[in-house]
Amino acid sequence: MSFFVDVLVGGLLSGVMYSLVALGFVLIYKTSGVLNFAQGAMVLFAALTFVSLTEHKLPFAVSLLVTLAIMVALGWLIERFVLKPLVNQSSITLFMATLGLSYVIEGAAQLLWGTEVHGLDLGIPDTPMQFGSVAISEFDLVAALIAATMVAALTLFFRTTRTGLAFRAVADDQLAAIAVGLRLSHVWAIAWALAGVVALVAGLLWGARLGVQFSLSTVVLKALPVLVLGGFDSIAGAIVGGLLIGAIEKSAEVYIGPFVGGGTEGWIAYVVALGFLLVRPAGLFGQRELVRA
Amino acid sequence: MRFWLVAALLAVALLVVPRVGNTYLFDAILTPFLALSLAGVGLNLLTGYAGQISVGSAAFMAIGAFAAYNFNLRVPHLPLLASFALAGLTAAAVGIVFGLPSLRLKGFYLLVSTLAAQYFVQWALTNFHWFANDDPSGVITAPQLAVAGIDFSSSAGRYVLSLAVVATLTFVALRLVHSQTGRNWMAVRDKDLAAAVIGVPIFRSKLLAFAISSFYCGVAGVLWAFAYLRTVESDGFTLDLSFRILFIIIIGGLASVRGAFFGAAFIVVLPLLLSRIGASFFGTTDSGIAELVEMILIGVLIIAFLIAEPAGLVSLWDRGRRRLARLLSFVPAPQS
Amino acid sequence: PSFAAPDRGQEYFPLQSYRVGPYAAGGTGFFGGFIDYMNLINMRDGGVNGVKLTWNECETEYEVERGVECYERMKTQGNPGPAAMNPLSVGIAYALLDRSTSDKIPLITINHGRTDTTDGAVFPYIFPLLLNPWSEASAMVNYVAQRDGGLDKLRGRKIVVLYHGSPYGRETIPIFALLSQKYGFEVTEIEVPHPGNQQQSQWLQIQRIAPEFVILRGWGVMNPVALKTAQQVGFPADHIIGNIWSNSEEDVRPAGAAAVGYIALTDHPSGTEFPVVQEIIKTVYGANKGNLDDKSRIGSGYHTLGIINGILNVEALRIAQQHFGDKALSGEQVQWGFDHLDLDDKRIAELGATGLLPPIHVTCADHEGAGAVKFQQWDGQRWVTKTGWIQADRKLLRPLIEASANKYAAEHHITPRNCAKTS
Amino acid sequence: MSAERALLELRGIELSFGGVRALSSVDLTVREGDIHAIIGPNGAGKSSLLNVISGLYRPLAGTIAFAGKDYTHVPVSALAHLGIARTFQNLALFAGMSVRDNIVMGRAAFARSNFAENVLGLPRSRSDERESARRAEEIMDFLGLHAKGDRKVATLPYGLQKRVELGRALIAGPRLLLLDEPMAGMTAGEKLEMCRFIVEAKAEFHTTVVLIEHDIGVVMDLSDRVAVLDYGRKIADGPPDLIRADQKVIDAYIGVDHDERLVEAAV
Amino acid sequence: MSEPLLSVTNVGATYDNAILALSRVSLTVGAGEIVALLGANGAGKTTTLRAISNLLSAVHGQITGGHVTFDGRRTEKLGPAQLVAAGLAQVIEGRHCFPHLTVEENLIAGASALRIGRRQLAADVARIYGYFPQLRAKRRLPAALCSGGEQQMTAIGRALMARPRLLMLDEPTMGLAPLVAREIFHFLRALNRDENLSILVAEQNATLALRYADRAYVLEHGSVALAGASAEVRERDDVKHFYLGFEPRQRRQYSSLVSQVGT
Ligand SMILES: Nc1ncnc2c1ncn2[C@@H]1O[C@H](COP(=O)(O)OP(=O)(O)OP(=O)(O)O)[C@@H](O)[C@H]1O
Ligand SMILES: Nc1ncnc2c1ncn2[C@@H]1O[C@H](COP(=O)(O)OP(=O)(O)OP(=O)(O)O)[C@@H](O)[C@H]1O
Ligand SMILES: [Mg+2]
Ligand SMILES: [Mg+2]
Repeated sequence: MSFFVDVLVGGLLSGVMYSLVALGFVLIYKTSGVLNFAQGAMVLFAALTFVSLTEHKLPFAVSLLVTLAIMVALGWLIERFVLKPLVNQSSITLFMATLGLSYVIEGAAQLLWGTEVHGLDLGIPDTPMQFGSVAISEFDLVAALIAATMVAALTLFFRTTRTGLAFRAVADDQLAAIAVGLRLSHVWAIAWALAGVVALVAGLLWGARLGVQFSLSTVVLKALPVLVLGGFDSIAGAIVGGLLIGAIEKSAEVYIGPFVGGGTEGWIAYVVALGFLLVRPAGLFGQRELVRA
Repeated sequence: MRFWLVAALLAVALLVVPRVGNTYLFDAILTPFLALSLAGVGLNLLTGYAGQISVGSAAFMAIGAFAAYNFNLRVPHLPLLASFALAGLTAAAVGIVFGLPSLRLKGFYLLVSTLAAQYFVQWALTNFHWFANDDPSGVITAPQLAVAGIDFSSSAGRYVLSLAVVATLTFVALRLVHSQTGRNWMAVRDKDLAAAVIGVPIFRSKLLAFAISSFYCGVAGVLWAFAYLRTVESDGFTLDLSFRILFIIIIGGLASVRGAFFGAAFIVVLPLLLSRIGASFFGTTDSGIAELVEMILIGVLIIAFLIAEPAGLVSLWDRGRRRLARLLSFVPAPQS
Repeated sequence: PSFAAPDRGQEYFPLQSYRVGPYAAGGTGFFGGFIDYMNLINMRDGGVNGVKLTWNECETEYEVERGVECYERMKTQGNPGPAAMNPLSVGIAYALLDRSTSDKIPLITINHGRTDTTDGAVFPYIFPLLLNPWSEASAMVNYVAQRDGGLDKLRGRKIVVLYHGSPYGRETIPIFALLSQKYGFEVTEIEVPHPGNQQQSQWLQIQRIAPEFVILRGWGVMNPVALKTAQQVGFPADHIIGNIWSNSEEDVRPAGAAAVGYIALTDHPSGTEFPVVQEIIKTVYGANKGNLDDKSRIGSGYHTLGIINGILNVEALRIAQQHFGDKALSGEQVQWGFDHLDLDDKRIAELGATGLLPPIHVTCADHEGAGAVKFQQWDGQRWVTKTGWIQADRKLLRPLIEASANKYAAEHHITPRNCAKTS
Repeated sequence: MSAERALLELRGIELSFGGVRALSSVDLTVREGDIHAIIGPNGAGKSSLLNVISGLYRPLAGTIAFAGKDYTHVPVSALAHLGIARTFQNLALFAGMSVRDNIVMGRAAFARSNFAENVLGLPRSRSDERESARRAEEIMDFLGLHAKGDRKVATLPYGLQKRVELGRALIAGPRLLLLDEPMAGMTAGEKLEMCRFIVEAKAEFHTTVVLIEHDIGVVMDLSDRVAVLDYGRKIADGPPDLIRADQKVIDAYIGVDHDERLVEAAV
Repeated sequence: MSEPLLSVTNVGATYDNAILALSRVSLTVGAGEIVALLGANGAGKTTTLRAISNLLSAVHGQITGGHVTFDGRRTEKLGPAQLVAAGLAQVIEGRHCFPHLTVEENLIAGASALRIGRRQLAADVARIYGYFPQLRAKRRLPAALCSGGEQQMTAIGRALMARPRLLMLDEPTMGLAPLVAREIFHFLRALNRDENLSILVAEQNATLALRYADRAYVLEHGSVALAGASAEVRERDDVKHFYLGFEPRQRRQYSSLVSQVGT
């Protein structure tokens, strides 16, 4: 029993890490209807930039600020040179463009900072602490706290601010958004910059866990089933989906894995998400497509 | 006129090229180009025509490759082409299974089904050693390629075999998209509600698209494994390959059979060109840098192409031809 | 140098390298070492018996198709053609098995590759030099036994093998099963999906099994993540034993404190104290011709492996020259050199590589030629060698290798050459 | 000309969306051969009623009798075979296809060849294609779309797109044609033409028409009977002249003319 | 009326750099005027409005010549957002409500180009509900689920939220019940009178439009074929034939068609 709890808690906490990446996706999807495959590359880019700056002996806070600025600038550049020229294109075209973008960012990140593996120490211990019978790493707790804060902040932003409303309007109908006087480029630039910030947070936490290196960019693949389960456009969905996927994935690997030769983690999330979608085609919290005959 | 043009092209490809090409041309360019084109045609049927987005093409290629390998291995005296066809059918059957969710899922949500296919298939093929004839590392090797007693094992032979298979299946695809089947697909893609009202069997059309598309990808996988790489492991059929095939049809042109060939040429040849150019620029000491620069360039080119011509290379080509036709006024303008 | 074909009369080594992608750390280190050594030979000795070494690189990103394309592109270059191929990728090696055999170009898979290619009768052109995967497995088990005080102590012990989800990782599944039967220990083999940056559930499973040792057959990012996750679940690092691809500085540094005490097997100990490494630093890096951008990586595990790989290639060439004359040789001729590669302690000392690699004696039938390893422990700063050379149980493995090779031969209609006859 | 037999009979149709009553106990009898108009204010439930008839919405209660058979829910997939065709209020054309192909698609349910026959070009497939092509030409001639056959529908002006949609419905030779505001956004001249198409089609295919339209002039002139919906209830149903005089209808829908007079006085 | 509020001079436009949609269209709207833009399908009404509000580029269109002046400023340098802020709001063709936003959120989005406080915003929204009481009942419904008429009201309300001085409407009564259509024009007239709102309306329902407009332009094939005061335009026979119709004396024509075909 206590082992089960361990597995469950471990799963939930690794799910938090997925959520961090998924959040970035949701931001972009909500505002431009784009499934931003480059989010993983942005995570890599952010982490690599930060860690290289600290290795060049910049203080933590300064590195953080500089990286933040760079990510915001990156968001602006993407808006200017990729999204703007592709206004009104089909969502699959945009998706492909972000794939192309991920090449550019990954290439640039490594060109700038090299291909070596960097260790990243945020000063948060990653050793188990005992809570009753359950062992939880302090690092995980901090990660969960950060994720919760971001989700709360973003939800409030979208629900209650007029900028949030503008974001949703732009996602819904671009032509109408232009017609009512919304500046698409502003909205998108803000959204991408925000996504860059989220990527930085995810990059720092993931990087501290895995070391900062190329395969950080593949964490997107972990975020996809999370998105599906939670709904592409739901911030709450990103976190709930992450927790669910984390828990399911780990328990499946531990309890089912041994009977089928292991390695179920690669696909179980997708299969679960798929089964789930058949019941709720827009995910847990996703907006349903509103069609009227 | 158009027909003759294609026929002439095919004749050159089949009769002249094998005589003049070298093994590099066959093994590193033409054969993978053909295999990827075929996969592109298959995906285009599904995504371009029927509107069902898929990122699982590589998985169906893997199924094709492993199925052909096993049919060859386990069924004595099975003709090679029969094993190709059976491999295609196996992929089609699996394709139908993963197409079932398309009944309820749309757009990016459908990605999940095909992603599930991508990961599950790869896992199953490596995890159950039977598929690779109990080879512990999960690697399969191509059998001897002989059709009706003629050996196609040489570089040129493998190219010719691929060309024949691809040409035949492309012809079939062209017929298909211009028939009621193809129209049904497009109707489902453009407005499924209206399609349902006029009596298009929505679900059946989607499943048929999944089946046929997977068949094509399956056969493409056989070519990839047998004619191109000759030894493969299921890890070779990665999501990355699926994405590349998706690139092929987007860059080539959605809903265009020809587009798949344009796209494949772009995707196969461009990196080679860039790496050659890169190598002569950077030399040996900085091959890592050359590679990264190349990576960035490919990304930039993809984005640039999407911006310049969202309708794909095909429409670029057609426009160019029309312009040329106007200039020369004896080349027939392509029908739109 | 440009990509134009290398000059006539130079020995050409095509390099299917990878300097980007998930395994870039391995690629830059290994190929860097290889190139550094070849530069050393050219700069210090003016080549091998007057024949200059030349090379160019083709990036594979560790992907099979790209490896094949590179192979096809490079195989026709050079005059008289490539000396040998060194792709450092199991996947690519598999794809080149037939090709390089029919093109008569030696394929070197140092410390890795397909185990049964050790049987040179069936695979005359394939050389899993120094250590094939099965030898590695056997040596690890021998080490565990030694630590416990003898092979008979293994009975009833629990060992977990955590392996990379790739042909490389899976290669040893049957051999661990066999060894566990033979020595009566309990083995659980757990796969980590490629690239290996998620290992929570695997380690929870390990925690539940509570084994005495975890054998880590990792690659790239999987290694530091394994160490970090082990720390997270509270598994002691000094009971994790890494294999030949989990033993470089690049594998442990990113794990920080979690790696302290971790043990790994090696046949290419890291360090700059070896004379050959010193000469490279002096001659090559001194002339600013060094291949590694980051000088602190000189003498790291991957780098020394590259140097060793350079030594083996160059020595094979030298031996072949004794047979064919001091000129640039074709792949077919260099194969003869590899087939007769024989470096004893004396020769190794002459090369300034004492302790860097074990003696190697390759024969027509045995393309591994060594099968000995040392064990080292990470102290947070550097690797500390804990043992001398420990030998794999090659007698046990040989019949299995032959059986597997013969099966391959039968499937592919290969007639094995008669190794009794060739000298 | 109008037969007395009822082709379509709705009884006690109820429909609601998350608590909002869209239709409440609506009865409607459409006689064979009639043009039966449905009018009513915006949001009264006209389109919803059409969606119920064509099976897109499943009513909470009530039955639908078509050609003597009772349904609680008309299966969408069988619609074409039953002989029901429709157009949509907000165009639902296949945007990526040509005008001709859009119209040909109207016969999708009647294609007898399967995909294998299509691939191989077997006789049945070819005769299907020939037949569809011939009929499509006829329809395009009829609707004056001939010159536009190869254009992609998306590039046509709105009015022509509406015609294409009508063509797609007509090519199946339906017994019952459901038209949801076919003339919205047209000039008087274009409306006149559209009316002609409807009338002629009705004569040629013996089609019964259910027509939703806001142009009272058109409705009054064209229809044999007019049903009026308001807040999901049917408030009137009868010949046009009676409806025009119905005070309930005037209050709910047509409105009083006084403000027109007012404006006119102002001008 | 010295300087017109809006003047369009010789504007030409294409789509995809190929399809010619407008050639040399000129028109003016004076302050406080209601101007109707009439024309058959495809005549170029929508394109004209898009050219004025700089929306063409968003639909692959280009202005090929001429210029537009609004309130004394040339518009080509201004983005759509600046135009809205300057007092030029548009109800675009086909309603284009934000489907997932509720009716109320749609309205609020209409004020995007303005900087106004929350209280003011609430008052503005209430004002719109005053014009369209029906919308108040649907305020929490996603716009996609509203009936066609309700969506049109939402779209008009949304444009009014921008507090325009010139309101452009593209077929505002399309698909609306006659009562509502008349009401819409009625209150457009009222707005025009009470708040001096200038209006440019493209409309198929010429009868209605000419009844309320001060002046009208008739477009044919992308250029202005006719212009004048509404009363004049209404009396012209060709206009009557093509755009008006349904005068009482013409009424039975469809029925006669029916009987003709029937026999
Ligand atoms: N799918 C749906 N979900 C929720 N509400 C709906 C849906 N379809 C229709 N409604 C509601 O039902 C009511 C009737 O709508 P319907 O479209 O039938 O009206 P209508 O009479 O066709 O109006 P119009 O003349 O404006 O087209 C409206 O209030 C609308 O909001
Ligand atoms: N997005 C577009 N792409 C290509 N052509 C277009 C586009 N929009 C309009 N057109 C073409 O431009 C011309 C003018 O169209 P416009 O929409 O301005 O006419 P309209 O008077 O508004 O017609 P309607 O009454 O049908 O709305 C037409 O020939 C139309 O086919
Ligand atoms: Mg309606
Ligand atoms: Mg218009």
